[in-house]
Amino acid sequence: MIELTSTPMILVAILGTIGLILPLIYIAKNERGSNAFYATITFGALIASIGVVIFKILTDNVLPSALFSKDVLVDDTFGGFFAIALLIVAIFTTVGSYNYMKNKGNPAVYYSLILLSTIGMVLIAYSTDLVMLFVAWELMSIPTYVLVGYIKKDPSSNEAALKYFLFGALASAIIIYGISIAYGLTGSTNISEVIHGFAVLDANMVPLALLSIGLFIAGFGFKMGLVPFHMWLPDAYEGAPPTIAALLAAGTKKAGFAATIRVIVLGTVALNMDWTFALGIIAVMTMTIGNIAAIMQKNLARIFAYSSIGHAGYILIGISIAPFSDIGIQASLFHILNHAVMKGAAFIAVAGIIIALGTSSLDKIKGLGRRMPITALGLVISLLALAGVPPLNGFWSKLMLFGAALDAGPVAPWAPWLAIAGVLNSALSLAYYAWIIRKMYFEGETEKRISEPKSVIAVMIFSIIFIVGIGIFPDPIIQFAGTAAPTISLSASP
Amino acid sequence: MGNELIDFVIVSVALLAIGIYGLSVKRNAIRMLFAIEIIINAANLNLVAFGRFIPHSGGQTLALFSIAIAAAEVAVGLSLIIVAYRMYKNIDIADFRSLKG
Amino acid sequence: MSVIAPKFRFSEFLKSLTDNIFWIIVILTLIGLPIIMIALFFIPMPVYEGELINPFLAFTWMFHPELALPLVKALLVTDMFRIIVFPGFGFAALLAASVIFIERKMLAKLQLRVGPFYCGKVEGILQLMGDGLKLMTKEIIIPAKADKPIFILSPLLFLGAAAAFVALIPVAPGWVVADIDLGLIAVFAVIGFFPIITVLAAWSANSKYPFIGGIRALFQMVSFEIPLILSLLGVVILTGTLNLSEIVQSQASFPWILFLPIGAIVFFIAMLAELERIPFDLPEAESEIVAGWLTEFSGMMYGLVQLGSYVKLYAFAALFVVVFLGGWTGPMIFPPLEEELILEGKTIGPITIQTPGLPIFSMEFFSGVIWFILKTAVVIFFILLPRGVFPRVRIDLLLDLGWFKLIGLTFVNIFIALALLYAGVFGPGGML
Amino acid sequence: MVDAAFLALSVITIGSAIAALELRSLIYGSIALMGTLGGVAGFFLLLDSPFVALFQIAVYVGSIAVLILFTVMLVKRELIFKKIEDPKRKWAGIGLMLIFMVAIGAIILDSGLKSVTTDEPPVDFREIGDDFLTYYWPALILMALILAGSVTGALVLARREDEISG
Repeated sequence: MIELTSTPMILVAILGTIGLILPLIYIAKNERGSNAFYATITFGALIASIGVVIFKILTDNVLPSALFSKDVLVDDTFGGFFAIALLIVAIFTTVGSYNYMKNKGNPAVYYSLILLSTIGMVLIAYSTDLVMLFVAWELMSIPTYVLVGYIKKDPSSNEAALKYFLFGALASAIIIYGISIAYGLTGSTNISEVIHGFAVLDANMVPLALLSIGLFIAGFGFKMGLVPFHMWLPDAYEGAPPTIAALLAAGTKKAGFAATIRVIVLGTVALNMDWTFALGIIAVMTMTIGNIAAIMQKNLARIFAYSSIGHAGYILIGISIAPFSDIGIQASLFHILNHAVMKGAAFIAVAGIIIALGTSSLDKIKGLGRRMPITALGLVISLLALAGVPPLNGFWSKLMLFGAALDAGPVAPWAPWLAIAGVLNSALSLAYYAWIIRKMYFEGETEKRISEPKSVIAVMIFSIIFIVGIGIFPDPIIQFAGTAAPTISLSASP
Repeated sequence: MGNELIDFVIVSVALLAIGIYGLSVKRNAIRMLFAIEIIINAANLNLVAFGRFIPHSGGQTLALFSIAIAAAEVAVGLSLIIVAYRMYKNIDIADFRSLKG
Repeated sequence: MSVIAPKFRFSEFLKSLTDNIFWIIVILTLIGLPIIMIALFFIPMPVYEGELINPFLAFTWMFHPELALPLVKALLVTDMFRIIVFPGFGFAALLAASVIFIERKMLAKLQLRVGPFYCGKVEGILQLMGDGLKLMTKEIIIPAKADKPIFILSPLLFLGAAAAFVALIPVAPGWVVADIDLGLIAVFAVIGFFPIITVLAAWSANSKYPFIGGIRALFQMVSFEIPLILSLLGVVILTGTLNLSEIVQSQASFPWILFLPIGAIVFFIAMLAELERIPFDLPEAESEIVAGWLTEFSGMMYGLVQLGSYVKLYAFAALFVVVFLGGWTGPMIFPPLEEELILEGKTIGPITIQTPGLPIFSMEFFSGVIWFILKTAVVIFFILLPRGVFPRVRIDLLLDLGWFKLIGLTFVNIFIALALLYAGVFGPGGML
Repeated sequence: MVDAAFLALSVITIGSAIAALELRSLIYGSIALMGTLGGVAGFFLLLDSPFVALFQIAVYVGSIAVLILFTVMLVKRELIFKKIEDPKRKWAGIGLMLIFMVAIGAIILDSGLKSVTTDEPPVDFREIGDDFLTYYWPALILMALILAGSVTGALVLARREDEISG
């Protein structure tokens, strides 16, 4: 049995209690309390939990790397890494909502759902059992269905939520079908036992195991926005409240990668299957289609949605070459953290623009650099980081990814092509990022400065510091990602 | 046991295929929900069948989890459909066209 | 002077009479007897004095009472008897029918009225039969735009669900139609069918009052199911079983209502709401929405729904008795039959009583059933009583009660049960 | 070999699954969906898992079917009977279904599952309770959070804001 003092259980305790108490306060209080009140409580809870995670990691109370256990959860560095990234995203969302949700109604449930969803995301990264993974996956998904449709008066929000819900429910149905086959083949739901079971499977059962892995890829792929499964994603991100879009793009998508690394990568390795090539093809398709589609969009939120599809492709490069290169997973993890911050900041900036201007259409943001200087600066920095311009953090992680792809070249001859595709795509993406920057700074007449939402400014300042800071001193985070990355070669021979 | 595992699995696959057909053809939000329910039931049938033939209690436990989760999912989905119906007076998702690109 | 039949001729009357008798005999012989025979073949027949008693000896049974007793005994243990007659539907329907009459009479007494009076010489005792005949002969009217299949089937389904509920209730040790390990869960599963049937019936009538009533019934039943289920959890925690018979056996020395009064009260209130009884009879509020979801039902369809709802009332009362009042447990009412009466017969004065094959029932069984019926009658009395006393509550007050107050109380109840368990009063090492 | 109960159940389950999607009226579709769910519960009984079967009936029929029926009934009467579909899409869908069925069916028939039978006694439902409280207890906590979140979320969404009550 996992101890109550391990990190995931503490996180569940803190966030879950606060998440359940918020609606109760809302019911019990007469004057209902303001948005700020609930936002503050949520912020406090999230800060406390991120403090717990960092404290636990710094005091070496955590098992190294990604491990498996005989239990449903394991308190390892891999989970801790994702917990930090996802909690940062949740904090961004909460702080951004401080201004965005003003006078939108029902603040308590909104923050409570954010907390619940955060628990789900974090526990996906910690879970070592398929049941736990599935339950955490649902805990992540179900609140976000509600959150995307939270603005009931807005048809686009509701439409987005409905599409997101239908695809999300399909994804979870597919995942549970995959789990059922994996369970049937191995007689256990514990991931390590499943993998060991897969490794000693009879030859005539292997196609079923492949089917199960395929279903997992499809199910997780829906959340990650991999290309055959990405059609819901732009609609959902555009229609959702931008703060929630930040949570989706930067949070749930990363949790999907956590699940992928925990299940698929190790499962395929155990099956001794060359799935890497298929994943590589998906990676290239994902980033190419994402970036090409992004060029044609007229709306900031939609551009970022497609750009996040593209980034899913970059991250997948590292995962697909994991067996051939030592730094593949490490690079992916580093990019996951960076992308979480960059995309989170970009969407929060969109939220700020929507608060101030009422729209996120590309035509309406002319001259934003003079009207909302800090928001625009934050947006520009995160855009440049997304494009991979040195010396920002996105540059280092992309460099690592492409380096890993080149590094795998001797073993897998197709791997360098991934790097080439990635570089070409980065150049392509720079085009539309530059287009946005041009709109903001070089178009439109000089207009008066309008007041910027304070909470958005706070997020912007933090993210600028983070992006530039890591851009200048990337080493500690790379080290951290290295300790968190699972060692693939060991688990290949169980 | 007169029945073999393969029989149950075949029924489950048939249900899965019907669910996928429903999701790809129907454009009525409620019918799509039906299709998803059918897929989840197919998975549950698989789980319980495997659990019976191993035999192991984990399959039934996971099926219970999945049934409860399906209930939660349906509650949220139907409330979204109700909100959509209030707004559009329609439940056909092909008619929801505020998002394009 | 009005004439009932203007062209009345005695000869024609006689002819019609003989015609009827002839057809009845023909139909019985051609259809009835084979059905009876086939049914008898599926019932395992007893062996008496080395000879299998088969259906072809039917006339022999009539003249040899000593053959009839083992036959009756053999019939009593068949599944068909259990389902149709004793712990099953017939018993419940009889009780339910008498509840209908008692309710009318009792309410009348409470309100200083007379109540049913004329039909039958004594206190209108035959009123129910008259009502039944009236309902059966009335025309069944189906609204023109109704969804006919659902509309026609729903009363039957309602009655069927109520009968399924009855089938799960143990009346005496071993006397239950379906004795399953998960009896309580099965009860919840059956209870879950009622709101669906109700709302389908309401919708299919395609009329506004039934629909309003049906939606009210849906809200009410679904939201009170939660406290209903949670209130039984305390007993499950203490007994550690879901089998209703085992729950009764666990109360051999004391009923659970002594230890879990809060659970019993919550269960009782939720039961009233599930049964749509006053003060929670919003679905049928006759002064607001005609007769709620029953508005469009007529004739025997109405009769079936009424019968179903009273069977359901009996079943709920019986469930309360089983879970909280100790079911059939209680001191023996009758002394057990004397040994010699059973074995060799007994001479009382001039008569010698010889009863081969007796007793059909053991006296424990007899006293158990009587205790059960007595307790059920008391519970039914308390279910009926509020109708004469309380006004109807408003729907939002009702839902507020269900969601906030009752659910809170059920948790108190569960904590009491847990406290009793961990304090060692019950459970391993405790009193049980 | 399969027995009669199995055959009847599979006919009911698969037939009503198709009916749920294809019947013109949504109400009848919901009733057919209940048939599918009930049929699956019957399979659970055949598989000696009465607890899951009863739980399935209690949850699916008691809550999910009620919710679905309630939503369908809120919808305008014409919409219940309206059926919109594109014939081309429909044929494509049927093709997809057949491909799926044949592909997965072939994989399964080809594998070693074909000869799996068991004579071992079924799992007692008390073991499920043990599982819940020992190995899976964190998942149980998360399950509680899921239910709480979905209930509050659904309430907030479905509530009408324009009414007066607080």
